[in-house]
Amino acid sequence: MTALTPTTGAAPGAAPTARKAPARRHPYLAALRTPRGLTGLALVALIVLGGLLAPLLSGHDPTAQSGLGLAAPGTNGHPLGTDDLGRDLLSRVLYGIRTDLGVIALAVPLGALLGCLFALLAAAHPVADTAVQRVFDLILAFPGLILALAVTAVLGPGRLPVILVIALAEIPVFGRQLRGGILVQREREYVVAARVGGTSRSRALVRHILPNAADPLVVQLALSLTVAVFLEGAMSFLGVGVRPPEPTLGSVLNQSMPYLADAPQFAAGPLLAVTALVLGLSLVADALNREIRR
Amino acid sequence: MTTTPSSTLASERAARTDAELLEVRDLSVEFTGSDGRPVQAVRDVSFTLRRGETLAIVGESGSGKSTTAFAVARMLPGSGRVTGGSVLLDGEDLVTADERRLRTVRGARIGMIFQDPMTSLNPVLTAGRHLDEVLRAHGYGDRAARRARAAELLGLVGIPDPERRLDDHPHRFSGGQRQRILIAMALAGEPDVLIADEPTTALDATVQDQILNLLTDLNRRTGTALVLISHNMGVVARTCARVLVMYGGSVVEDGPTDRVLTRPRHPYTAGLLAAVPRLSAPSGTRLTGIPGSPPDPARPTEGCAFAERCAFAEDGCRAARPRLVTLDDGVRAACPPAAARTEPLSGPAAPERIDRPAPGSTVLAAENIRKVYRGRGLTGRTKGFTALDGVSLTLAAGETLGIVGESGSGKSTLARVLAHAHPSDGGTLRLHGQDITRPSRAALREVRRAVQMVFQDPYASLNPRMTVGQIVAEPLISLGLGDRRAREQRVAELLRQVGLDPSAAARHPRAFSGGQRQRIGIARALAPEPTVLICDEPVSALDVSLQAGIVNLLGDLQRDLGLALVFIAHDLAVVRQVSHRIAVMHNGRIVETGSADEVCENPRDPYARALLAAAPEPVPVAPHERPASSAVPA
Amino acid sequence: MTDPMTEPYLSPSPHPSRRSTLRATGVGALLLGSVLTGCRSAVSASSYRAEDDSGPRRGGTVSVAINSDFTPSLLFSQSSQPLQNRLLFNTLTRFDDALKPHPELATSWTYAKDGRSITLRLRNDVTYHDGRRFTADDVIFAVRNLQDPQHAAQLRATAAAITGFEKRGDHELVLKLAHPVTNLFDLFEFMIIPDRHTVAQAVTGKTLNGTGPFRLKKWSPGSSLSLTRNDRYFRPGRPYLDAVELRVIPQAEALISSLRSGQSQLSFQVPGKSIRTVRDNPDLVVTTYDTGAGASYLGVNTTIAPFDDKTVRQALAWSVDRERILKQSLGGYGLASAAPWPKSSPAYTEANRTHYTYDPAKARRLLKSAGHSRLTAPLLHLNSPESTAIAEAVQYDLQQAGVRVTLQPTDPATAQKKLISQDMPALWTMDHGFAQVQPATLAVSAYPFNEAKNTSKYRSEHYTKVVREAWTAAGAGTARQHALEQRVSDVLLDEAFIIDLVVQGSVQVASSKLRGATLNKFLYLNLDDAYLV
Amino acid sequence: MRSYLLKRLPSALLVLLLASFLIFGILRLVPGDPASALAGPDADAATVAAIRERLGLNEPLVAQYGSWIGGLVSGDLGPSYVIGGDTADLITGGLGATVELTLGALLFTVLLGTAFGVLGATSRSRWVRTVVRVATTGALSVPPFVTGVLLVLVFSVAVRVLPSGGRVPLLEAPDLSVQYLLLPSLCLALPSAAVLGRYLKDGIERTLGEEYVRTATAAGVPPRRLLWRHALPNALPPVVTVLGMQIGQLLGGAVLVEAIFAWPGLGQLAEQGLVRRDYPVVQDLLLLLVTVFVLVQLLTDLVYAWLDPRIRWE
Repeated sequence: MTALTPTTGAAPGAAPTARKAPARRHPYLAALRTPRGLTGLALVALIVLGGLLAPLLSGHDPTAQSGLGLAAPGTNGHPLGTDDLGRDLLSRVLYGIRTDLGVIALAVPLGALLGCLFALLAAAHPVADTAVQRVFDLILAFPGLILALAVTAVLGPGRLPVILVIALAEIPVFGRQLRGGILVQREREYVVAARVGGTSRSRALVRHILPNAADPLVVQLALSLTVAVFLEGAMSFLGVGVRPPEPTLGSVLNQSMPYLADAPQFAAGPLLAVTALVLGLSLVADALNREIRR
Repeated sequence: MTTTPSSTLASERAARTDAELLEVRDLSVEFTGSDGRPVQAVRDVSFTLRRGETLAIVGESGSGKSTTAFAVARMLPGSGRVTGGSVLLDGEDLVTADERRLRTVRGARIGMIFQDPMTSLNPVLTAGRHLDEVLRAHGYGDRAARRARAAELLGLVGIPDPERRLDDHPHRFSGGQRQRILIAMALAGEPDVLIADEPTTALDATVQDQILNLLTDLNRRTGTALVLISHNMGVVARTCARVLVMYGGSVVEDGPTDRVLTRPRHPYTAGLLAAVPRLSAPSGTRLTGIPGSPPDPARPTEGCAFAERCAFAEDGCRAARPRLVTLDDGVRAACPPAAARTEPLSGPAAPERIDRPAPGSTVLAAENIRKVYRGRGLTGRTKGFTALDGVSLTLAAGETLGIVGESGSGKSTLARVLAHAHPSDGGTLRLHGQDITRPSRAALREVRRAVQMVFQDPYASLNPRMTVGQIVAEPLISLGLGDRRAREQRVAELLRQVGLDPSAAARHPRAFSGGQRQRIGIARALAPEPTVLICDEPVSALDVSLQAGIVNLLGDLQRDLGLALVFIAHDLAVVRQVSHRIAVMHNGRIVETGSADEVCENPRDPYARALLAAAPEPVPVAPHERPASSAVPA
Repeated sequence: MTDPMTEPYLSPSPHPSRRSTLRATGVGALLLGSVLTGCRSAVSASSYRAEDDSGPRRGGTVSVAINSDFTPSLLFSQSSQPLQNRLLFNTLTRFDDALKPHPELATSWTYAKDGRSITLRLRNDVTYHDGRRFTADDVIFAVRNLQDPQHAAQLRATAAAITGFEKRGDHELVLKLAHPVTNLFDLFEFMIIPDRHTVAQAVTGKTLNGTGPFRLKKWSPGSSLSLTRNDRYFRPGRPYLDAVELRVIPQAEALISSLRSGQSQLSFQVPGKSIRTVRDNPDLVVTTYDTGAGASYLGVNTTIAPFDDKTVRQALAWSVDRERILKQSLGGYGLASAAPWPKSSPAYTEANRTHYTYDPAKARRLLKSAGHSRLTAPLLHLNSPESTAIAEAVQYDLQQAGVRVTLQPTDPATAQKKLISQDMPALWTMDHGFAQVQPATLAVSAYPFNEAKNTSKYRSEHYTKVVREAWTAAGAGTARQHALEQRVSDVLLDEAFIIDLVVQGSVQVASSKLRGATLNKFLYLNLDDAYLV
Repeated sequence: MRSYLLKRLPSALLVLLLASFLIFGILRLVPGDPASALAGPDADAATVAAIRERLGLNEPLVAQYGSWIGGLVSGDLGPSYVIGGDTADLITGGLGATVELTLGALLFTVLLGTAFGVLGATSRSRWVRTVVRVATTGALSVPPFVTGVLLVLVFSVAVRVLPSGGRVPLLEAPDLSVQYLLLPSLCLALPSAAVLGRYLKDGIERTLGEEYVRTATAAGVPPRRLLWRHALPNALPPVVTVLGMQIGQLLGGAVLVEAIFAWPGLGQLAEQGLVRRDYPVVQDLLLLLVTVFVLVQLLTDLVYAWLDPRIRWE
């Protein structure tokens, strides 16, 4: 059976501790110093470094083809082997990370920014609020991958549609969260206090409401990055991803799918990278979430 | 889920009538602090409880009183754990009992009631289901029998029309009724002990009165022993025969309530009693407090925890933790000097008059103010709630206007309307004779400079992200007062003015205690040099020993700055002491106004009279009014 | 309702005890195990007992895995999915591997001496699925139907050459031709003979009334095309099979899984590079048809400088490593060839095939001689994994020769539109068909090669002349005809506006229990003689 | 309830109207048109023009939009342009499949999500909690298309217990149908189940810390009842909102999963329709998906209200 002694709730006697303890670190930093946060951060750092240092780590051009064809790890100085066109797999994975990072690091913040702008608009006036909410509904109601197909068909292939699709998908995610946060924070007593103290509406928003409503957004940012990795992969899967031959984690993984049964090492590299990245980001999100909710 | 049939319980009960029902020996409890280190919340607490006895555990926040109560039922939250001692219930040690055994004890032998009836009932279960769950857990009859019993229990705790109300959800009951349901739940398993953790703290005085009556009545009628946890000496005085005073995790004094109240032996008990505002204290007198702040359990001291704040402390007090010593009249105190002392400690001090100037001309006037909150139900039906219904008042320079009322009376709404935090829906507001009901942008700035507000909750009203300096400087920046340097100087000056060190400016609010935070809130309100300060329950979230500091600070500031104060509170005694005039609010209206002493001594309005009657005073009550004393029923 | 999975011919699986144990554990782990154990298994229902081939036997259902659905609106043109055509319908004649026609609905035929008319004698024992008798009027209708531009048949040019019909009774017909055409039997191989009364419903997929060995049971768009045996089929005792099910499995891995798991018994759409995963499977037999499924080519827009220069185009032709593309992008199934012709084509010669080989040095030399050292160009390709792999390989090879190429993955509809409207960028890779039949058909019917109007916007009087001569010469298979066809090849190879890369053979992956499945030259599946052992 | 629905109706209709503009607009922006898809690779411009005329693609956009909406309102969706057959038949055919898949996935989502949430929040065994955490994180960190291919390899190829793809309608042969349904719905459900599990775990942990649970504990209510009767009903409302969003995700994710498992559902149809520019099919289908999403949102709100008596009675 399950244990059911209540597990949360602060120790009543411990309340004064925090009060007199030396000024605490910023909660985000504290979160990242937990075992969970550290593990996540290490995983993310590993992958990000791999991507950033791709030119140094791999001695091969990720698009250079050779007559090798699909080759096993270790062949001719290819640590992970080569893909079906004889390209070095390690460098494809590393450069794939690089591409992915380039895409998601641009797309997710862009989506977050737009979502936040929409949320601010919603906070401004009830009519705007209704309109913004309908826009969110609309974006959420569209199946993402169909949207991806359509956007790519209109704009042509490349990074731009991938970035746009991911950003678009993230708009309501962040927008709804921030809107909710603003509505909650707006009623908080310290906001009323600031208003009574003469703080203007806009200053109250910037100085008081937003900083306190932003915590869940930071968690969401980490989670959305993982979603973006998947969305990029799914778009590659449907043939509407980043322009080949530039590798992405999704496209390398896709290319490996026909060989999954016979040459699993082909899929192992990109899969490991995707999993490590996503796992790391979720751990970071988890750690932040726990710290913020304390 | 095995439950001991009630027949067995009954026989056990019959077999041991004369022994100690509950015996707590050297109980110690630890929590894990936020930094991972153990924090000792309770150390070496011992007490006994006999059948039918009433015992109060009194202390301020952090004293370990609630923790002790939870530890008895092994209900410690979070990382809490018993690190030593034993809890013997009819000789059986609950500290070593397993979860399964504990479940047969909880509810059936020990019932518990909690502080907040709003959150202690499950919002999705009906009152009937709440009781049914408990009855079911203790194997009580079939469905129909349980329902009948549930209705009976609701009737027992004084809910009218119990059969019909069984199917109502908690949000359909008032706060007092919810507390009654909780009591019914605690009684459903016919326990031998009822532990009530601050059962009336969240309730209004009149309701508190009813609940306390119910508890004492039940104690008399069912013979259930009562352990009452409270910070309120008044509540203790009228409810319990014996009292245990806790400070810093230890018991400092223990004895029959009347003796402890009349002649406290421990300096802390004495200080606590002195700090409680008395209704009898006239307007314009100073409150007494205890200097310093409560100890930090994470950093225990070697000796007596109270030594730092104790006027009688000797060197020996700081060397070793004093043990409880039985004194001559059955009172035990953990204070070595007290044993040697023969003369009583100074009791409630004689009220000290404040030297304050007479009020000047009218600063702020409100006429016929109305405020209606629009209902926002799921159905969209706008069922408005009238929070203020034609309120008129005036406030003169240097005057303190006390506003008292129970929750929902509209006093907080009035505060916010006066401070222009919420717009009013009708009526006129005048500042220095000028209509400021709907001020222009420029006029509003002037209003903000002149009218400032201090909030109830010192935790919620300070932005956790900003430093104290930023918080206090915020109104200066917003109103464009002074440059950066001037603001820094002003912040330092303000912090000094409210009794804080200017170095506090660099720290975040979380580094401060409740009392200190309230001072920060006051400093912020004073920043633009207002002429009117609206204080919405400024001390009700604070411990009694700290209330005096804040209230006296406000008095001093009024004297020094000529402030007009609106002082809102639910505690009549405090309001009387600080106010020139008092307005009693009820259902959005002012039902009575007059000079403070007049209203408190000769209330005309029936509601004001009820409010006065319900206020508990920390004075011993005649034995016949109090429940069964330590005498064991034969 | 008879479900194909529950036909009475099904036999229990060879190792029932082990099978059911595994099923119990595997499914049980998936939470719903308790519901399923003891029920029929969807997996074993599709498998057959392996036994010695003791000759054809009646019965059984064959499930054919197809990667795109039957498209009724494209019934009369060469669609991506023509497998069902010869199952539901018949054609007039049928080619053998040497492109010699054999009787189907037409029992015999006689060309007029001048090649300007042909007399067809038709079977008189054929009825449509609805019971109506097949007559010469149905053939007339079928030809006229293909002349209708709305049906967009690729052999419309050939059909349009038929200018008159002379009916001699119900089962003899003379077709008058405007001029001799060498590829008339390509038309007869291509043209299905539908029921003229229901053709309007046929193009919406509601009724598919033909004379073929199977009749339509149900078309579930996006899912499957279910066919059952036509008991009135004109070939006695045929077909052997009771039913055929064409199951749409767009995703290559899923399609292969369905073959490997025995859920499907036949497919022609296993991508070349995935064939290695089924080749070693003892339950599956891989058969290659060298008469191709088409050919991959690199198209060049001859109106965009510098590709208007023949030398530059030839340099491109020298720079691609066809053997590598064949091996790496297509799994080795096909024929690296500079010319469009498969081995079975009359126009095939080894010299044509190896006219261009992999010679990057020569390519660079040619480019230099044309005055270029570095070129950049966009290259359009379909966004499917197979096409992308070819495009990537081409891109890399061109880059080695000094032509930097940007890939433009494009969805099929957009590519199609660009193809038709001649909006292709400088370079593109795609597949073309029509090289597997009479060589003249390629130049008159395959759009990339069309002399009058093609995607490369290549026009020359010489090309037009040789094509028309080759098309309108009387009599196929003669030495003169061969010579004319070689002249077409010479122009194609020399001008290099379409640079052929690999002639792909159709690859049939079939269950080892299925025998006798064949394809015609237009990839119509013929299961007349197919049976399950 | 009814007044609530009436209140929500205008905004729901507004979303549908906006969606119809968007769908119609995007489709016309996408290059390539149904006529050239129909005409085939060897058609000339005249052929394409003839087909355009026949399909009414030469009419002004407003007229095209009007006839689309007019058709929708009158209930006649008309024939599909390229795929063949009536649009209504195509959509109802795919709808059945997608509804089956989504319901199957929903079932898995709820079952697995509940298991993840409840075990993760309450299991006493550190081992069990670790397994749950690894499972949820795993379900979230392996891309669905990899999960799908892996599932097929394991359960259809290595151990032939389940079919690799395809569908038998549930009403035709339920026992077979379930086997076809198992892998795709599992594949579709895994990420959603993990998300749901997380929210549920958080919710249960939160409600178990609530004071009413403490009240019930103190009254001797046994742990199992505490969990299922006291904590869970209170943890549910936010989870229901998440579940509502997840249904949207499931519908969207169906495109991928349907491709992997050859499931002839709306996702496939939508992709096919879009790839072939079959305007009527794509337009009606996308609008249908938006409608479903809007309805699910409404339903979520209603369930939310139903779960929380405080809102129910107001």
